[in-house]
Amino acid sequence: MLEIVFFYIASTVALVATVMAMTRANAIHALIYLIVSLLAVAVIFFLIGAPFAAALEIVIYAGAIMVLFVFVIMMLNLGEKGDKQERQWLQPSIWAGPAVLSAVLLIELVMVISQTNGPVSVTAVSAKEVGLALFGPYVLAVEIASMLLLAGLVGSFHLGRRYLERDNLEKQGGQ
Amino acid sequence: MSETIWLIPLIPLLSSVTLMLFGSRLKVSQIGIIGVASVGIAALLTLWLATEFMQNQQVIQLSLWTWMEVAGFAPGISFYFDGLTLVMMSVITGVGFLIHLFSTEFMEKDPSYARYFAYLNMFVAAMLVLVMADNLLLLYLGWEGVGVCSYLLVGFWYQHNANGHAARKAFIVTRIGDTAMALGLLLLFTQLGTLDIQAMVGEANQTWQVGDTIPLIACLLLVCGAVGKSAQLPLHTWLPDAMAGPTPVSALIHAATMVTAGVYLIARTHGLFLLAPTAMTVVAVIGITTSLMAAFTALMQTDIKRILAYSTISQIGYMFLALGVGAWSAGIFHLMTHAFFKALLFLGSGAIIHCLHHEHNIFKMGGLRTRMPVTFWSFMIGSAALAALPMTSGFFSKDQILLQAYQLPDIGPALWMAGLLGALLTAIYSFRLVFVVFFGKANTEPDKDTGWRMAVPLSVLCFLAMVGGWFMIPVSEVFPASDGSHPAHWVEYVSISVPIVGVLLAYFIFYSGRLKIDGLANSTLGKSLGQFWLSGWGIDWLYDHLFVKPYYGLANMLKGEPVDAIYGLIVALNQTFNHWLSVAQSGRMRWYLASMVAGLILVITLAANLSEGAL
Amino acid sequence: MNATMFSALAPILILSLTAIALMIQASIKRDQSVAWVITAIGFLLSLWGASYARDFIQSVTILLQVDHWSLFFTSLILLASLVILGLSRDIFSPEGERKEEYYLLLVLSVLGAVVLIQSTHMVSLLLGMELMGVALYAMIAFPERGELPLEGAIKYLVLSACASAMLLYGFALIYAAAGELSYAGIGAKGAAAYAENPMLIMAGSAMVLAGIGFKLSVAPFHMWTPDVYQGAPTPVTGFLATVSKGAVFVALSRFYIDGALYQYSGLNTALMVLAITSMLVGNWLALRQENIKRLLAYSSIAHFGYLLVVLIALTHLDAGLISQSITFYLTAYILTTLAAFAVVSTVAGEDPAKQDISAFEGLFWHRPLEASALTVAMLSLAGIPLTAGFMAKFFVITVGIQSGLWGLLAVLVVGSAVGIYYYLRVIFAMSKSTDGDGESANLLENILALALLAAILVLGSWPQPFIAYAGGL
Amino acid sequence: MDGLNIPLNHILLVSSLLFAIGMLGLMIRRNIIFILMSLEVMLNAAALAFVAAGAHWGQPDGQVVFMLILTVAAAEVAVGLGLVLQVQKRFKTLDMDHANRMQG
Amino acid sequence: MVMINLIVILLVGGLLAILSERISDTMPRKVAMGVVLVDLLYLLVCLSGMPDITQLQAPVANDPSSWLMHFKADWIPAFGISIELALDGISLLMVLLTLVLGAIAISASWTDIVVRKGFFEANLLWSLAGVLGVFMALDLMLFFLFWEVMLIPMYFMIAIWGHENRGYAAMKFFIFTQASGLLMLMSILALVAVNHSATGTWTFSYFDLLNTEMAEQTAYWIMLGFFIAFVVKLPGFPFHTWLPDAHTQAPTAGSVILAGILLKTGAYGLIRFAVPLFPEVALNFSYAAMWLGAAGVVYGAVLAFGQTDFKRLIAYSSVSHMGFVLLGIYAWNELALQGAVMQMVAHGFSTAALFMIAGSLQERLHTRDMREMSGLWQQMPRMGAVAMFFVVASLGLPGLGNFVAEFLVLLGLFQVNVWITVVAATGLITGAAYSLLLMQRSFQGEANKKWVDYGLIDFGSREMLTMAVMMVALIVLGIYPQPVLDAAQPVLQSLLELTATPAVAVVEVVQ
Repeated sequence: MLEIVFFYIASTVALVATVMAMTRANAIHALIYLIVSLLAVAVIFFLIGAPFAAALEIVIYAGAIMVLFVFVIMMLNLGEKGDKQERQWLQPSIWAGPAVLSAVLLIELVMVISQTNGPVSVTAVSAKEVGLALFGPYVLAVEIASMLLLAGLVGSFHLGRRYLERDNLEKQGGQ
Repeated sequence: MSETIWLIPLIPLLSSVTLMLFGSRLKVSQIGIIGVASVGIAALLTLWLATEFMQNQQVIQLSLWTWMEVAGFAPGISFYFDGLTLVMMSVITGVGFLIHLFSTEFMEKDPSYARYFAYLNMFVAAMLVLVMADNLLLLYLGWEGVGVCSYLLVGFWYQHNANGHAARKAFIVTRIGDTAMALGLLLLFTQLGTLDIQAMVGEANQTWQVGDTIPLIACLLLVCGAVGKSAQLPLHTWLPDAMAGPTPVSALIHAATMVTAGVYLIARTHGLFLLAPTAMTVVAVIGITTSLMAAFTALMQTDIKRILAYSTISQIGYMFLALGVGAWSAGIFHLMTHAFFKALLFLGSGAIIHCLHHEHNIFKMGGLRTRMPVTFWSFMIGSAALAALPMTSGFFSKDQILLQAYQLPDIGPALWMAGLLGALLTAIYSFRLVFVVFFGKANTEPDKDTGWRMAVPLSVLCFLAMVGGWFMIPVSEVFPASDGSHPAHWVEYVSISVPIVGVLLAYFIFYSGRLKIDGLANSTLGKSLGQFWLSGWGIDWLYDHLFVKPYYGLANMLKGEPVDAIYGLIVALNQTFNHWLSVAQSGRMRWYLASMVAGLILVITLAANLSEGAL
Repeated sequence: MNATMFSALAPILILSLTAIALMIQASIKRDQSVAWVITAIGFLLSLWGASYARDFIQSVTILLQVDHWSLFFTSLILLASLVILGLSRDIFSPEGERKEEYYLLLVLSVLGAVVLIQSTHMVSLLLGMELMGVALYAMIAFPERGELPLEGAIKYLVLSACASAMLLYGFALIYAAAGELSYAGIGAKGAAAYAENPMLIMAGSAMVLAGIGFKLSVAPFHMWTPDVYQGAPTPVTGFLATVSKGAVFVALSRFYIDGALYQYSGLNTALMVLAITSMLVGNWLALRQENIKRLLAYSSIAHFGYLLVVLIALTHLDAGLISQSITFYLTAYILTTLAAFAVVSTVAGEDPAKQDISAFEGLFWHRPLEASALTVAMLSLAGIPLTAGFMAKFFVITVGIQSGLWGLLAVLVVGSAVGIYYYLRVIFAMSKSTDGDGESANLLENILALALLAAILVLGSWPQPFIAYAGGL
Repeated sequence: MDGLNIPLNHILLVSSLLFAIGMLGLMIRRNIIFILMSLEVMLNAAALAFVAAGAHWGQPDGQVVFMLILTVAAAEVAVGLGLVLQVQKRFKTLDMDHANRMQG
Repeated sequence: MVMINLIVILLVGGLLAILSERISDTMPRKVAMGVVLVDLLYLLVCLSGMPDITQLQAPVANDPSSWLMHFKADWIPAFGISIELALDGISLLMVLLTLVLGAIAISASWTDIVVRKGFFEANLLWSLAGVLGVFMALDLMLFFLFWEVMLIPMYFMIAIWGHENRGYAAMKFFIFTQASGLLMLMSILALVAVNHSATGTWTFSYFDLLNTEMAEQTAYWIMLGFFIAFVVKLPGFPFHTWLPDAHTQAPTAGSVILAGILLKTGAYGLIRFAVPLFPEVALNFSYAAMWLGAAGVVYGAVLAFGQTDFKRLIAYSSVSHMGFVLLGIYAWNELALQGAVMQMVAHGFSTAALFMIAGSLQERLHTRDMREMSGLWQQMPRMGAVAMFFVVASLGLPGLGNFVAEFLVLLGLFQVNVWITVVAATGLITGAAYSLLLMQRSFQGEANKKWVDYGLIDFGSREMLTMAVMMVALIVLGIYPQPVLDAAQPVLQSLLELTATPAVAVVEVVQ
């Protein structure tokens, strides 16, 4: 029973943190809420018998990807002015329509999901099993995923490099 | 000869084609010779044919080739020749020849000399085809052919818009009748399976009883055609306007030949009309009504040619009366005599106009008796015949008609009375013309008298107008014999005396001036009545407002193609959708996202909620 | 994994090796021409690999299915990629020096497309799509000047990622319902899952449909299309329009057929609505479009609407004729669109001002070859006989009629009728008389235009061999 | 540690809530960075659903997909953030409503 | 093979015309004329080896071997599509008309095309090739192909060499015909699908499809698709609105081909396909079709009357005349059908000639507005006389071809429905009204001073020769139409037998 209680607590934390993340004006604040949310989701993973996933969620998602955001936010150096503007943009007139759409979608999903029954598996899926699957039937997926990462790498390299180079050039020109 | 009657229409046709193709390269004299000679040869051939026919009374049927043959419909290019045809052919070629001759002088100065003769020859050819046709379709060919020639000749001086208007009016108004007639042809063929006149009449008598509806309808449709071509009520309005053409044309087409085609048609198909007595009554009533209407109108006209035009309408009305009362041969007889004297009158008026610098108003003439003697005598004789003074040709024919009308049961006497009134009026207006133009004081000086090419036709026609009444037309085989009974003698006396009274009245009013009608004419009633008559009973006005203007209005209204508006609407609809959707392509990402979410909702709704009953 | 599997994977392996070769080349000495040549050789080898793999038909692990159909499309998109490569040669502004990445990205993207075509599993679908997509984001934003490419790229990225999220969530729902991730598994267990909880699997499929529909730019997921088409460099647009969309459609049809999704009437209804809106919206939007790239974007929306009709007909017909129709339609569409973009690329280049229809005025008289190619392409898109596009439409209508989809066909007719207008506008503009110079394209571009022109006409006028071939796939 | 009686639909419910919130964020935010964050939330929601479903069926596949989603997220974010830098440089703003040079 | 050759000669001739522009500026038109004449000659030579056309056996509608010529080769066997061409009396008439009018059209555009002559002549020849294909194809897919393909060169002719508003006109023309073509495609495919489901084989052959059995409702809808496609091309009311624009804006040769030949493909399609393939529903539908025809007759005439543009007036007169064709076809008895065929031929000549005159006027005066004309006879008497001839031909003067046609149509129609006949017959009156108005406004009336010293050149010998061909043709058709009737008769006979019309020949005379 304890697990269930933990699950609800973790879920609540995840949801609240996500809502906070979505509504913050300051990017760093939002990011921290988002990390909290991810951590809460990691807890859920752990609770439903996916410890490996929970670990990856923390290490890669919260750890690596979010840090990317942090770097970029720092590079862009958004100040107080940005926050003010963000607050202005969060008017009800702006979010009313999307909120209705999201609500409708949510209602639909809830209707769909509420019909499902049955608990999650009693036996946890261990890291070993996942590893075997990854390098068994899914071995090609791993290879292709590497290509995917390569594409991401090359793409961001190409785009980011230009940003940095031009920046430097401008600075040199300024001096 | 009987094998070569096709030459008679062919020669004028060939001449016409020659003149059209090479007219511009020929000399004026050559053109004249070709134009006149072709009709002359046709006339000679007709004469030869006539002599043969008088001897053996042989009906000739000649089939050249089958025009078309479709599903049992096989009209031929084939001719039928009998007494009636002979009369018509004689009139056409004979009078036609004289008028051609007259034209050589009359049109001498015209730059389009060749074109004129080409048209005129073609007209003769078409008219001959009309009367010689052995089936209604070929007749219809001639019928339309003369219509086109009439159109071309009325609008001969095309540079004046009014002439063009008159020509088109002539064609279109007659076309209305023609179309009805075509429908009649359709009906007859559908019912009887042939358009061959003789066979058709025979078949009709087998199929129908007297008084049946279908022959009535068929006859009425044919009458429509006849009414149009012969300028009877209600389709007569084109004829006065058609006087815009050269005067010899008026003489040939609009007096002697084409306008009597309607009479010929009814006479030719009399076998059908006998099956439909109602149709005959209609013909008679149309005839007499037209006759009176036209006579009243003629009384008020001042244009010499318009007077003659209305008089023609009126005289053809008599012919219709004759047909309507079953006096077939009297009708045809009147047709012939009328051709003589009316051609004479028209040619006479042509001579006057020619010599008077194209003056048409009779009140601007006067006193021409001494200066244009030939013309004067032509007019005297012609008018006498027109007024049906005793011993002239018109006297015999008109008398016959009136007497036979009288004998008709029920409405006979009424028709007779009306006919008498018409005769009275005829006498008045014709001698009004004579007195005003030839007597009194001269208002315009003629610059010349007629040359021989005008004088000869006038003289010949004078002769014919005088003695034409003594001719025997060989139509006894064609028409059913009348019963030969005679009405009471007093009827005859009254008939004879009425025209004389008319002439006297004209004399007193327009020459001696003893009878003052100014008061009457100037009274309100008189003025408005006079105006009414002058305008041809306002029928032109009426048609203008009833048909012409609405049609122009309709054409003008539809000009912009309302149907296209439907397609315009479709286009506009597409453009509207395009506009809305383009506006939606605002370039804003959040909006795009929202549309995707909306789409997602839509897809889920459709897929998940409608899924009952799947599999 | 054994040797025959490697043989079956020949195209994919060769493409991967090409990517590696390109990286090595870039690290040794950056040279655009060398990169171009390596890429071309890689594509050609891969093309050879595709025919080589024909002898080793099999399922490679659970992820990929190498069969004749997928190998045909592999060859087709490789050919298309070669054309794109030919067009890409000198489009980029000379001052940007590092262009080698473009070729690397192109190879990776093609690799993604091939994976997508051969996929029989959600994972390979996802990875193929993402590989193709991620490489494309960078390709769209590749030019260093101008704001339009960047705007196009960011729009494509965000919207595409959103669509991916939808797709993934849909997969998750299907997985939750059926416990299977491979198409065949879904086909096998779907019906039972449906019986248990119809809404879950339907909602999942619907979300997958939305995600894939986005990539195909099916209305109402179409809004990105014109902006991205316009913003991207023209060869990249061509790539997006042909390789990317073609591969995604193949994947969709596989998913639809193997997953036996056609048996669910709800899904069919959803597809019908998508098809109808696409046919109408695409054509209406294109109606008065002045920019030819946007016009082609809208036109592609309509075309995938037409193509969806074939999928819908699966409910009534056996898969043989359907896959034949899809093969023909996609081939015709890819050839035609390539021809159009080839001409737009050579004539208009990357200059936005030259992309207006009015800029094509008089093309007939200055550059007859390009104008003819574009004319034939437009006629083919409009579905005029003797072009490949007509035969393609012929298939769609035949299939539609056989399945009795009258409503859809009515919309198809309306849409095509509207379509004629804007295709003709382009032709009309080209036929106008203007004074202009007769600058000529380079030899390679001329050959490409001519080859595509011939292919479209041959496919349209003598389709029998290809039909027979497509029937045997 | 045994995952016990947590009902599948509850987990899915949480994931759908996350998904909807992410979508809401996607639609209301104008700043590109927040937009990317929202995308992460959505992907994360999908990942959660996958892991839950995998747990439900007792298969490792759910977690395999989860890992691939991580890869996808990483690749997308990498390119996305690269673009963010370009956007900031060329448009001088992160407001995506300003990126509407192409329309119609 | 003869039929294939006929088409190929024209196609290759088009290429030659383009190439010949390099030799000299005037070469293309000579080449084009030569090609058409060679084609015509070739056909005549081949025909001379055949039995006399007037003694044709009635071709059995569904037996290819009984036709005058028949050719069949596989094209797309996967769908049973073949290259199947065949010739019978009606096709032959239409093919001859096409080639003759093709030569006339080239003559018509002898001088008025100044730019890109080679391409122009090529388009002209290609559209002729397409038309020939339409008249000979008996595989429905092949028919459809020619049907669509002949429009493209036509589109170019209007779009490139047309007058001031050519873009709009060309577009409208193309969209109307293509959209309706799509309907036809749907119908063809539906018909084939029905046949496929009944027999299990794919076939597009006319002969196989003739006896397709289908539910009445299905047949009705399929028939409607064919009907609309053909009526748009005809053009019948209310689908005619593309025609005035297209005719007005097209160059002279384009108008000649459009009016003379292209419109006939619609009528041909109705006779050959729309009715025989669905005899029962088509004849049930005939009442509506005939009313459309009558409406076209009247509406076209009224609108023609209201026009001030010379070519537009003629275009509307075409609408009116083609209304007769529609009437003739749907009256569906021998008289009316013969009338319709006659009308196709006669209208081809008369309208082509009028368009040539319009083109000549435009070339000389640079306007088509009749308010600018008036009294041109004085300067150009030959042209005036010729115009007069064709005007009276067009108003249906007996002795000329159009009369025979209209009268036969009316005669046949009268046996089917009296009231429609009456309405249609009013077309004779209104026809006279607009025809004569045309003459009045352009050639008659007071001479417009503007043109008096303008140096207008009358018709020369080339033009007169061209015109003479058409005049002679019309006269011959008018007084001895039998060869045409004989050529069409066996075909119509067999079609009538095929449809085995229970069509009531009851005359509804008003009692």
